[in-house]
Amino acid sequence: MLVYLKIYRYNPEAGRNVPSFDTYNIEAEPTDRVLDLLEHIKGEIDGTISFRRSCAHGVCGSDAMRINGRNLLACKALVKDVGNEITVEPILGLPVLKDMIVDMEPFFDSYKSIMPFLVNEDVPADGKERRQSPEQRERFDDTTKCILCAACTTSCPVFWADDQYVGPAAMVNAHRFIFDSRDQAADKRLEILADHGGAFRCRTAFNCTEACPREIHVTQAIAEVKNAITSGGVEY
Amino acid sequence: MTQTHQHEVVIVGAGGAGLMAALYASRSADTAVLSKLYPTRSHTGAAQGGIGAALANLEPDKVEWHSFDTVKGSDYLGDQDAIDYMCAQAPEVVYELEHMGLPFSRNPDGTIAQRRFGGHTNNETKQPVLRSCYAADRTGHMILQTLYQNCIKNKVHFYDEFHVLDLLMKDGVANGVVAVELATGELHVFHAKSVVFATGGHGRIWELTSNAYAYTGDGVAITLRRGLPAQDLEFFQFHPTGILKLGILITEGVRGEGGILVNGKGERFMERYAPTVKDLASRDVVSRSIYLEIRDGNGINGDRYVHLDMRPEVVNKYAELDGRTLPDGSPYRVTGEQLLSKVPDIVDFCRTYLGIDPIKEPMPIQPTAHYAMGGIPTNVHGQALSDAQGTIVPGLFAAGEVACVSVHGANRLGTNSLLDLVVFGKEAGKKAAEHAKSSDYKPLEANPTDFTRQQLDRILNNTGGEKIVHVAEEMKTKMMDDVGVFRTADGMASAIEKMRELRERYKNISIDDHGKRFNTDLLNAWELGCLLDVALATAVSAHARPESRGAHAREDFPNRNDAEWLKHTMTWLDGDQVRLDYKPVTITKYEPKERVY
Amino acid sequence: MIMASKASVKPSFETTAWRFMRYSGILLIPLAWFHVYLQDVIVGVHAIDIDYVAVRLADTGWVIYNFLLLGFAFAHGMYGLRQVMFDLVHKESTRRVLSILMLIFWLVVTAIGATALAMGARPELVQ
Amino acid sequence: MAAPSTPLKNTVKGYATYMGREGHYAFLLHRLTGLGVLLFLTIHILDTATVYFYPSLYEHAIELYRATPFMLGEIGLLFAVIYHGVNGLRIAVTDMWMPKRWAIEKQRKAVRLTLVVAILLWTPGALVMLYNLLLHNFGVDLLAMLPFGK
Ligand SMILES: Cc1cc2nc3c(=O)[nH]c(=O)nc-3n(C[C@H](O)[C@H](O)[C@H](O)COP(=O)(O)OP(=O)(O)OC[C@H]3O[C@@H](n4cnc5c(N)ncnc54)[C@H](O)[C@@H]3O)c2cc1C
Ligand code: HEM
Ligand code: SF4
Ligand code: F3S
Ligand code: FES
Repeated sequence: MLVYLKIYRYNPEAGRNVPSFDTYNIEAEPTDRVLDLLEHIKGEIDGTISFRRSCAHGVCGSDAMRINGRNLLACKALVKDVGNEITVEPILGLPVLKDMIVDMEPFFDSYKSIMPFLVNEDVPADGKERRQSPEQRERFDDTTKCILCAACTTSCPVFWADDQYVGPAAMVNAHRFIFDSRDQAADKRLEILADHGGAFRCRTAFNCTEACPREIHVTQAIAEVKNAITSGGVEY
Repeated sequence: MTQTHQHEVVIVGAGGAGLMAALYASRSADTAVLSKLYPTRSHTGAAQGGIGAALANLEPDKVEWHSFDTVKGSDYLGDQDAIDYMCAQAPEVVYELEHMGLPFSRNPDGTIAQRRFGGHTNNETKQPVLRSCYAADRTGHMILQTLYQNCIKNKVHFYDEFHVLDLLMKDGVANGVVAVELATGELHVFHAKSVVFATGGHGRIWELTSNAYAYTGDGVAITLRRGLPAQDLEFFQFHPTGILKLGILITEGVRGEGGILVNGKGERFMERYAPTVKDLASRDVVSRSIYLEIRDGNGINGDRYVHLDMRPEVVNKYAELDGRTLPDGSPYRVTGEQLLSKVPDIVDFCRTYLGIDPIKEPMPIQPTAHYAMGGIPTNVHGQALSDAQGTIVPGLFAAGEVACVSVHGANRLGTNSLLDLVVFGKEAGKKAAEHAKSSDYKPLEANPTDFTRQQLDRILNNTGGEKIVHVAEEMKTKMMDDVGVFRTADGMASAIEKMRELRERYKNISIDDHGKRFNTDLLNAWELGCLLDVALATAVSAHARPESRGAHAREDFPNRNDAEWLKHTMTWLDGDQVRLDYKPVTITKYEPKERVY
Repeated sequence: MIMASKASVKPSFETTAWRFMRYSGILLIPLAWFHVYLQDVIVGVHAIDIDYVAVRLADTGWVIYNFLLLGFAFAHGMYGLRQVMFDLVHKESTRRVLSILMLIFWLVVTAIGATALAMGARPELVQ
Repeated sequence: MAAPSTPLKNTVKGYATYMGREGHYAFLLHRLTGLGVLLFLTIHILDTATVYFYPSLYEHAIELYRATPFMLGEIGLLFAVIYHGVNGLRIAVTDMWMPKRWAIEKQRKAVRLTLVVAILLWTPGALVMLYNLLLHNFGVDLLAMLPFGK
């Protein structure tokens, strides 16, 4: 089928310092990924188009883009699902550096701000694993799936407006530790998220959950964090 | 403007191996990690099934059995001292990962959950054993995340999106690397006492692959260009179950949970090829069986694929036929719900890319290029070697898929790669720090970026009109056809010719992007150069081995030839000339014997 | 088998405000809805004049009702406005200044409204 | 150098062009109605306060409320208060007591439901207000025009 593709371009180095669109009409299969189309155009038509990608099957988090107005991974968006008129833009709210490539540093800084690592220095005397029941493990299973693609954070109206908001991705990762029965720093993380720019900036707009390619219940995770704060903590 | 940085240890690659090395090296030495991708984008994150360790959490298992299975899986080409070391370390590193926070799936008693995987057996009963420690079907993702998180905790210094293009050496000693910063296009020189390569594999040489775009063999190509050898390149694993046409991996864990392979006639054909463990034979065996079925016209509708079936009714039917039981002795039964919770991502892949629900329909699969057993030769300490005699290259280390220790020999067992990453990543990190502490910075050459500039300028200034994708396409199809699952002398000879021709044409590659900032066009071209180098070296190494062993299956030499070929290939690339040498395999306990599953 | 652990978090201003928004919101459903329905629909603006107001404000029940409405609705709305302001203004100092201005505005308007409620209407002063 | 953009531009662009689902529009409508009600409330507090401070002004004020544009505005206000309330209830209840309902299918349904409920609650009031508007400002008595009217 014929696909009409509109691609966002910005590259001050090459004189394109005002964002604009390039358009292409190309032949595609309904099962092609949008990433395949971009690769095709880059390979055959215009090598200057720039975007990040690696795994090509939705597990590395490189290629979150705004496709037809909504955040998707280009490698998980099939032509048959997005239609044959496709507009591709960079994700919103992070500085655009070139075409679809945005500056991810602010995003990773937020991630780092919530202490994204297990805090627990006690290990069993026999050196073996700390025990955790399947139920306790299940408690935070959903939020371990995050691939830090930023689709959620850059779909959030509060994040667009307020770059001091940690954003849903950081909270998903905080949730992963707060509700891990092995972790001992839940209160510190909750304190960080109880502050300005934390969980209470979330207006439950729900774009994050809709955007998450890993189908994480992002808003739910944030709500659980909020409730953990207001109820004074979590019990395992 | 070239910037120069100095760090005692420079680690190239931020996958499982690189991060583990970083955690250990940074404990005592000033360490920097360079990665062309953001660390969490590394391909370790794609690994699904699990990490092997004889924890014996649910049923009897022993480190010795794990060792033997690995030796056997390697078709006796693995070095047994290294294998023993890795398998003995396995429980310890798995516990270490748990202590770092890795959220393993759990057994009812709270211990780490384990599942079956191809080639892992109870040596007494010969039956598959529960050895693969897993976190649903995203074990690699959890390893990568956990290691990265611990690097943040320990304040490891990262240079993200720095693409390394050259290794610097002075008088045979490694003393740094040259990298281009993607954001600015500037070259940076990293002056180091120890350099650790952990750049992953090179599956992008083949048409159909489970590997990421980034898997372009940079590490092997860079060292080859610096006159160092690569080892065992002819051994490249084809995983039996890749999604039809896309190559996306369906983990062996699906078969571990009871899924079976079915041909066009509806037969469970693995019964014929591996009567004991059937669908859980090692990967080379299963991939070849699928090819043979397809060749005999037994593909689905006579086409070039077969089905992997994990519908609960099918799983239960065959589990009953096999008499499979749970650890408590009751018959093994599953529901769709349970399968979904054990392999959720697989279900998602099938729904997204195939539009089918694997709980209700069988999955169309075909073998996919998956894992490089070969790579930069190292010893058990991750120290890179420069010849068949085991001479160490001072200051140079390698770990992970880019390295060849060799623990996987001619064929890797599932779950052993993740294990390899952590065990040898750790070892390489420790040794790199030790080396850094006991030596001085070797002065850099006068113009350390010359070689790199030359490579880049050639691409940038070329107007030959050859396109990256065209050359790449031809390389991939040729390698798939002639240096794939089955090989013949003629096919490989023609592949060698083709690679030489493509390397000539590569000199005429021209690109559209002449800018500095995020010039991915330029880097794609550079990466293609690496792929071509590794492809040529692979084809020559393969052509020179007239036997079938592990992943290297020859139609004209269907048998293993231990008398003459129980040895590792060492390959050097000097311009267009490929030179080969051979190195003996270390054999300690297990004498080679015939391999039946 | 597992160490139970309970984290403790001191309530911050943001948390208290968040809860206030939710509880006051729920309270406002009867308060605001009934008020608006009563005055705009059942009575209607054409039937309202200062004498009507005077009668209402002479009734303690209605005065309490109006006090609650004033207190909760305006506080709720002004805090909501502050959230919106935070979306538009990112400089810490400007945020502080505007927050203070909003606080003053809130106090002044509430005081004016409260005075009127407390003192009642003065239809006798209409010229 | 990054593409010229400011948070404000991003926000406006995002509000206007992000193809969010139900939740996105519920957020926008909640915000809009909240601000609308606040604006009205502020004016309302001040004008009502005149009954004590400047009683003579009050009649002026109430006269204004009786003007056609104002009465139409009030019909809108009624919707705003009702929608904002119903939607606020959805948010508060889900967030505080049933976070598990923050699931895609459930929320898409819940958001649609809030709109339906709000419209149902609003319609009778809106009709009465419309009737009053026509009656008082245009002398049209809708009820009288009905065949079974008075
Ligand atoms: C789909 C899939 C499933 C798998 N499942 C399993 C499994 O279940 N069990 C198992 O044991 N193994 C599995 N494997 C194999 C295993 O995951 C990989 O072999 C392993 O992750 C490789 O890790 P690594 O650290 O060597 O490389 P990677 O994790 O790929 O890291 C490579 C790093 O090097 C960097 N890099 C590369 N080139 C450069 C350069 N030129 N300059 C700078 N940086 C560079 C990259 O940015 C990246 O950070 C699987 C592999 C695949 C593809
Ligand atoms: C009728 C009952 C009401 C309920 C149940 C209610 C509920 C809520 C809730 C729960 C919020 C918080 C939303 C969030 O944090 O995402 C909110 C925000 C808000 N409310 Fe109300 N409210 C009501 C009445 C009012 C009234 C009468 C006003 C006007 C004075 C008002 C003005 C606002 C404003 C301005 C916001 C901020 C909107 C935003 O941040 O986007 N609300 N309301
Ligand atoms: S929560 Fe989902 S959308 Fe957000 S970063 Fe993680 S994977 Fe991406
Ligand atoms: S989109 Fe934003 S407002 Fe909350 S629910 Fe998601 S973080
Ligand atoms: S390329 Fe990895 S997520 Fe799309």
